[in-house]
Amino acid sequence: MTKMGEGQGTSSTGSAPPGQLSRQRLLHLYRVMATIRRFEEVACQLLVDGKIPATLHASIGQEAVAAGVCEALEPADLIVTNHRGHGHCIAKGVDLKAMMAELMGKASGTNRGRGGSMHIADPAQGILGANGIVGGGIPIAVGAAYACRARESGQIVVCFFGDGAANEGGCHEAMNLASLWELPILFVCENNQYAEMTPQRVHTRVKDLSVRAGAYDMPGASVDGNDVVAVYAAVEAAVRRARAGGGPMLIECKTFRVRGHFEGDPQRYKTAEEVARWKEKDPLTLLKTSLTGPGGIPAGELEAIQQEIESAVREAVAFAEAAPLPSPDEVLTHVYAGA
Amino acid sequence: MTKMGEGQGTSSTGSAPPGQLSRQRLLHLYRVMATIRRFEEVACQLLVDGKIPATLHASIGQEAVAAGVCEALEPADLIVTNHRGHGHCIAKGVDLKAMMAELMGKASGTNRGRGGSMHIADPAQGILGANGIVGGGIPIAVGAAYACRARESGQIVVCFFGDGAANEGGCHEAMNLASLWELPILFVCENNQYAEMTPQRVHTRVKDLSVRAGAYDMPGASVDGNDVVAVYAAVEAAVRRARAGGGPMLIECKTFRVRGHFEGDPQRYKTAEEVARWKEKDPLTLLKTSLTGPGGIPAGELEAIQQEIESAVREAVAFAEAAPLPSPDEVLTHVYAGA
Amino acid sequence: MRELKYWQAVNEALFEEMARDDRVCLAGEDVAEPGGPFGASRGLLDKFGPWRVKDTPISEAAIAGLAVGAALAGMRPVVEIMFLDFMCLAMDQVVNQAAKACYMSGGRLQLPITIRTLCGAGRNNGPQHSQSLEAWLCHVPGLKVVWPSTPADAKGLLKSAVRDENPVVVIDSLSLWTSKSPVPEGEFTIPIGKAEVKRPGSDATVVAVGSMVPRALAAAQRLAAEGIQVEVLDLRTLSPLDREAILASVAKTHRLVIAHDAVKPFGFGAEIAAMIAEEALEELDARVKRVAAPYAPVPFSPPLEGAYYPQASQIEAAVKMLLGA
Amino acid sequence: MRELKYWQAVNEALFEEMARDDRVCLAGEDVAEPGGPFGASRGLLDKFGPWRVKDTPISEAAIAGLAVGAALAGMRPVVEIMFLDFMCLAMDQVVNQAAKACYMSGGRLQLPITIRTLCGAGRNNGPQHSQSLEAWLCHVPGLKVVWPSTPADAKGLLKSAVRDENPVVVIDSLSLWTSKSPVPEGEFTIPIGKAEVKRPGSDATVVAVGSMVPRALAAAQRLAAEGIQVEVLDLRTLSPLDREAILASVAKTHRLVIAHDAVKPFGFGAEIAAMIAEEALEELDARVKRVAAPYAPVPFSPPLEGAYYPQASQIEAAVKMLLGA
Ligand SMILES: Cc1ncc(C[n+]2csc(CCOP(=O)(O)OP(=O)(O)O)c2C)c(N)n1
Ligand SMILES: Cc1ncc(C[n+]2csc(CCOP(=O)(O)OP(=O)(O)O)c2C)c(N)n1
Ligand SMILES: [Mg+2]
Ligand SMILES: [Mg+2]
Repeated sequence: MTKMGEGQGTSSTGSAPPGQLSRQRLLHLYRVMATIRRFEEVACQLLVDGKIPATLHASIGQEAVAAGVCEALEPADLIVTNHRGHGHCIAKGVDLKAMMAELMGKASGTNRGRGGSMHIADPAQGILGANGIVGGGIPIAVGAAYACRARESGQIVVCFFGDGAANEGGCHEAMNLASLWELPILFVCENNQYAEMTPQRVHTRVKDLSVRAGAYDMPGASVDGNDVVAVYAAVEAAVRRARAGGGPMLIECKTFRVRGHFEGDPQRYKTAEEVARWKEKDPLTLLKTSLTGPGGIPAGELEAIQQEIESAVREAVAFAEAAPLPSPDEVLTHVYAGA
Repeated sequence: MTKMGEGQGTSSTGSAPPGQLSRQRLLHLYRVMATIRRFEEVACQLLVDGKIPATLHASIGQEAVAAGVCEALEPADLIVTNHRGHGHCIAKGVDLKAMMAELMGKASGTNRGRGGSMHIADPAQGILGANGIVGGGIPIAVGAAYACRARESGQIVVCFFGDGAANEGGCHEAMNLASLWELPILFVCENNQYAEMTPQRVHTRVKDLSVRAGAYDMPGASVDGNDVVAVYAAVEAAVRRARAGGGPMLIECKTFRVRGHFEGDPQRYKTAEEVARWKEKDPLTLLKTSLTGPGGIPAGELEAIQQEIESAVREAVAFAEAAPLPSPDEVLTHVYAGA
Repeated sequence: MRELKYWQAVNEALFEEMARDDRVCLAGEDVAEPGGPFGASRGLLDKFGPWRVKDTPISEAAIAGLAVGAALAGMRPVVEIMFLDFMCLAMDQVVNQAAKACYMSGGRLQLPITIRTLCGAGRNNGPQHSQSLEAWLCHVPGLKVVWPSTPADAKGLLKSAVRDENPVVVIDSLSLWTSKSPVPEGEFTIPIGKAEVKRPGSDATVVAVGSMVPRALAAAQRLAAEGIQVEVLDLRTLSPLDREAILASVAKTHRLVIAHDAVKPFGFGAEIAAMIAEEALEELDARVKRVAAPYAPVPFSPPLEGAYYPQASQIEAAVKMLLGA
Repeated sequence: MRELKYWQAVNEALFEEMARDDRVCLAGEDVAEPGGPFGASRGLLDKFGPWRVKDTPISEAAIAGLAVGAALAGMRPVVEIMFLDFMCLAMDQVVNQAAKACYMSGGRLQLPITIRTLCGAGRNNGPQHSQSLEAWLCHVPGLKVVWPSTPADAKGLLKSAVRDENPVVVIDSLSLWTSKSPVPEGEFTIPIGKAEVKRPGSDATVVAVGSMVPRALAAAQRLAAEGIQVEVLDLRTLSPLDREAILASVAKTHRLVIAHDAVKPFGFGAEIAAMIAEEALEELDARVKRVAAPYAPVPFSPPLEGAYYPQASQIEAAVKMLLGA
């Protein structure tokens, strides 16, 4: 666990975590991350090809956060995500076919075509929904955590949001409430350096967003979000704490949005220097290197995984392309429950 | 300056302030505080007598905050206040007659009867408005501070709000913005231990609300809000800093709402013990004792001031009672500027 | 039948629903320990314990979000936004989240949420504690909106709201808070989406809701003395509107007055008038008349507020005008 | 006359107003350094400097509050709420503060504020980036609401908004963003509160606004080929409504269609239909017809979204229906 900073004035779960993951689990993490990467690469191309309407917010470069966090969760646990949530959903177990169909607006999509990329929901996998409103999911996640606590379900909620979302009022209200009531929730702030075209320093004065935990008397930590093991270790400790009734925690994962805010964004605001710097920290490459390094596995093993991913993604695309579009006369279906 | 706590992880203006105030200024502070006390006592009675409609939120017991803060301001400086704002307005120089007339809904009231107690505004005195929406004034105050900075007017803005208001999302958004832009504003959180009938510990986990300053990389301090000299000293230092371009600060003033949330509130939720404890810390009594103590002024001098206040308040009541009510056919006047 | 005050009927409905279904919970400012800012939740904390009855910080967005999340995770939350004016602080959660989650998930998420709120109109509460913003909520597909006019309706509609699988906003009128009348004991629900003829008549229809209903009834009574028979249709539910009931009444009386406390332009009266102009124009023997507040914020001062809200006398005058009487 | 794209006309208006009056400033998400999320503020930062053109955090309530406070302290702020849907997060500042400060201070506070926002309808932006919520804002006394339909109108109305002494919400249609047509250079304003007959006609009136205007004009053109002369009234301003212009057109054509992208119930079409039912019922030779979205959130999927928004063909059909043609 690379600790990059820590909530000022807050206690922290900084005690050495059981950071050692079995090779099997590391391979699983690789599979998850590579799936996210490939799924999004393909989706971006489908957008260019006009097969996905509107736009996409790709999380390429941020895969270690999604994978590391969800690795620490049980299937029954819940997540709430944001507009850049493909990775979180994949890591939590969404069906690739149904998600790809949703991106294309198909009737067999996760949301029956009504939501699209920004609204993926799959309650069966504990995915309570992505969100097109920046910060909109944070109070919702706290509400879900309240239900888990009140009903003593033993579940944990993870709320994913961005550095930009941290400045929304609802984030403050929700964190205050969660800490006050000691709810079983982890706030995972995915700091990818930008909110749309605005870099962090232009929207926030604090450097480590985890210091905000102190405002609620809640522990906070900043971790290297491109190091999947570091992410996992931080979250695993926080999950144990929360499940034991210890209350919420804010974990900032420092990472980088490799692509534009939306697909097609010309990204004039990024410097070549920062792009190069973060390229060296590509989470997938880092994991690959460590897996295949001295004493590691043969590169061929990863190749095999990559092939499986390739066909799973292809299958998802084939399914989605073949899937029917919703019928125009169903425009009024699902406005109300059971209707 | 009694420092009761300090923003964790934030730098603070804790360096010894020029706390020594001339006797003249102390007498002035006494006059302001006693005026607030008397004005509100009389207003509460007028409410019982049916001469003031609806209800009132009295700030009795909190006068040292209003007086101490405004003593550190220039006439051109601006304040934004809340539903419990009579004291702030008096300390900033509102005309007692016009404010009393407003409480009665009279045409010669500060707001021509359209606003009432929760909406007192007097731009000529730098009073940009009270507010019926808890926390509603905080982003507005930041907007005013932005204008002061952008236009280089040299003015400072003070934003008064309660412990309860600190949990509104707008408070977070506004503080982040103010600190980011280093605006000339002081956030004065008047922690009177309650938000309506809910005590602080039930609405917030942190003890000192000033720790929240750290979330924005802004200094914060908690002071004894019943000690007018302490309040003045803390604010005076912060004002100097802000006027010199040092940016905002959060000052929590710990005090006590002596009366109910609204006039008529039976206050079953307060304990006799806490009422007694705070009674000993009555800000007006404390100041009186220190003024008339050994080497101090003769008690008669304060009596004389009290008499002057009595007649000023009486005059205000007489004016307000005699003032005309707005004409019902003016209900559409002032919806739009100049209309 | 025993009589209850309006707030007691609300309290009883909450008690009964929480006892019936342990997924029902309550949260809001001052609702637990203090028993509600106006008493509606008295006794609930003691009965149902600290995890089902929660005092919240002053955080309207989080309160509404709490409801959304809790509903998604299996509860049936009732939350309070103290005054309808404060709904402004919760609009994202109410409109962008609660109202849309079912649709935008293709029906996979469901939100059995009740949002209770008070309209403070008519009590000198001033511009930020008096607004009638119901038309906004009615314009949002995915929400339902009810507004009771009697203690019995308050009980029956609130119980139905709690049992509904969708987000329902229940607006109560502060000016009816201590009104008292018979309320059925125990199981008693009123269907959402159905209006009620509170007084039958043949000469003109007055459509009203909430605290306007007593004023409409008062006007009808005075007009009856002059031989004019007014039908008072209490909508009870504003969304979905009971279009059939409105059309049926207009088909009978051929004259329509709509009365509300909200400002006239773009208020709910507009929708009702438009519906008639669109679907039953031929039924009208006279222009439609809206009796509503002028296009101004709510003034504080009693003479201004008195001039602001429509009174029974204005409803009376409107009916007479339509009858050429 | 030289042609400009819609967004260029907005940009020009901002340039001119900021140059004319140094109290005019601009703030919002991505407006400064990036030149606006959609380019509307390109070049302003360089020209007017970092204190008059500000990038804000993602904090819609603070953005709207910034405008209120800056206006109270002597500036004439223009602020951006990126999409109309996000106005939900700023409603307290817009409705409880900006709209009411003048009234509730008895005219002692004035708020020359412009709030720019985009309506994303018709671009597969999904349920939270497409809403047409203009009727809400029109229901709020103290606000003004304009919605241009051409680049020239965008320039002229925005300039008027900036010069108005009251809070004005300017809604732009994303679907018109790159439309191009002649725009007068330099000083050119369009009065707030005045509708414009975009095409005269005698058989029926179609009232529309913003991106619905081109669809209404397309329908009118096709109907003209069949000998039906439709008058297209572009409201330009939704609040205050130009009641005279609407009444005059209906008095001429005796048939009224109102078209909008917002859901039909409680939309702005309701107010216009109600106004006619209330003030000019006798002028109507047929039922009023509203052509509007169905009562559902905006679906993402192209075939659903296509079925959702009213097209020119529906306006055409509505006019024919009213004419019994
Ligand atoms: C309430 C709201 N405001 C603004 C937007 C427009 N918007 C979409 S994404 C985004 C940036 C979000 O930044 P961040 O939270 O850091 O997430 P990231 O995109 O970097 O993953 C903005 C401003 C929105 N969707 N919702
Ligand atoms: C947005 C909003 N929510 C709730 C209320 C109701 N209310 C009025 S005062 C108050 C308590 C405010 O507490 P605090 O900020 O501590 O100020 P105090 O009354 O103690 O001075 C509440 C909840 C309101 N007026 N506005
Ligand atoms: Mg980001
Ligand atoms: Mg308080």
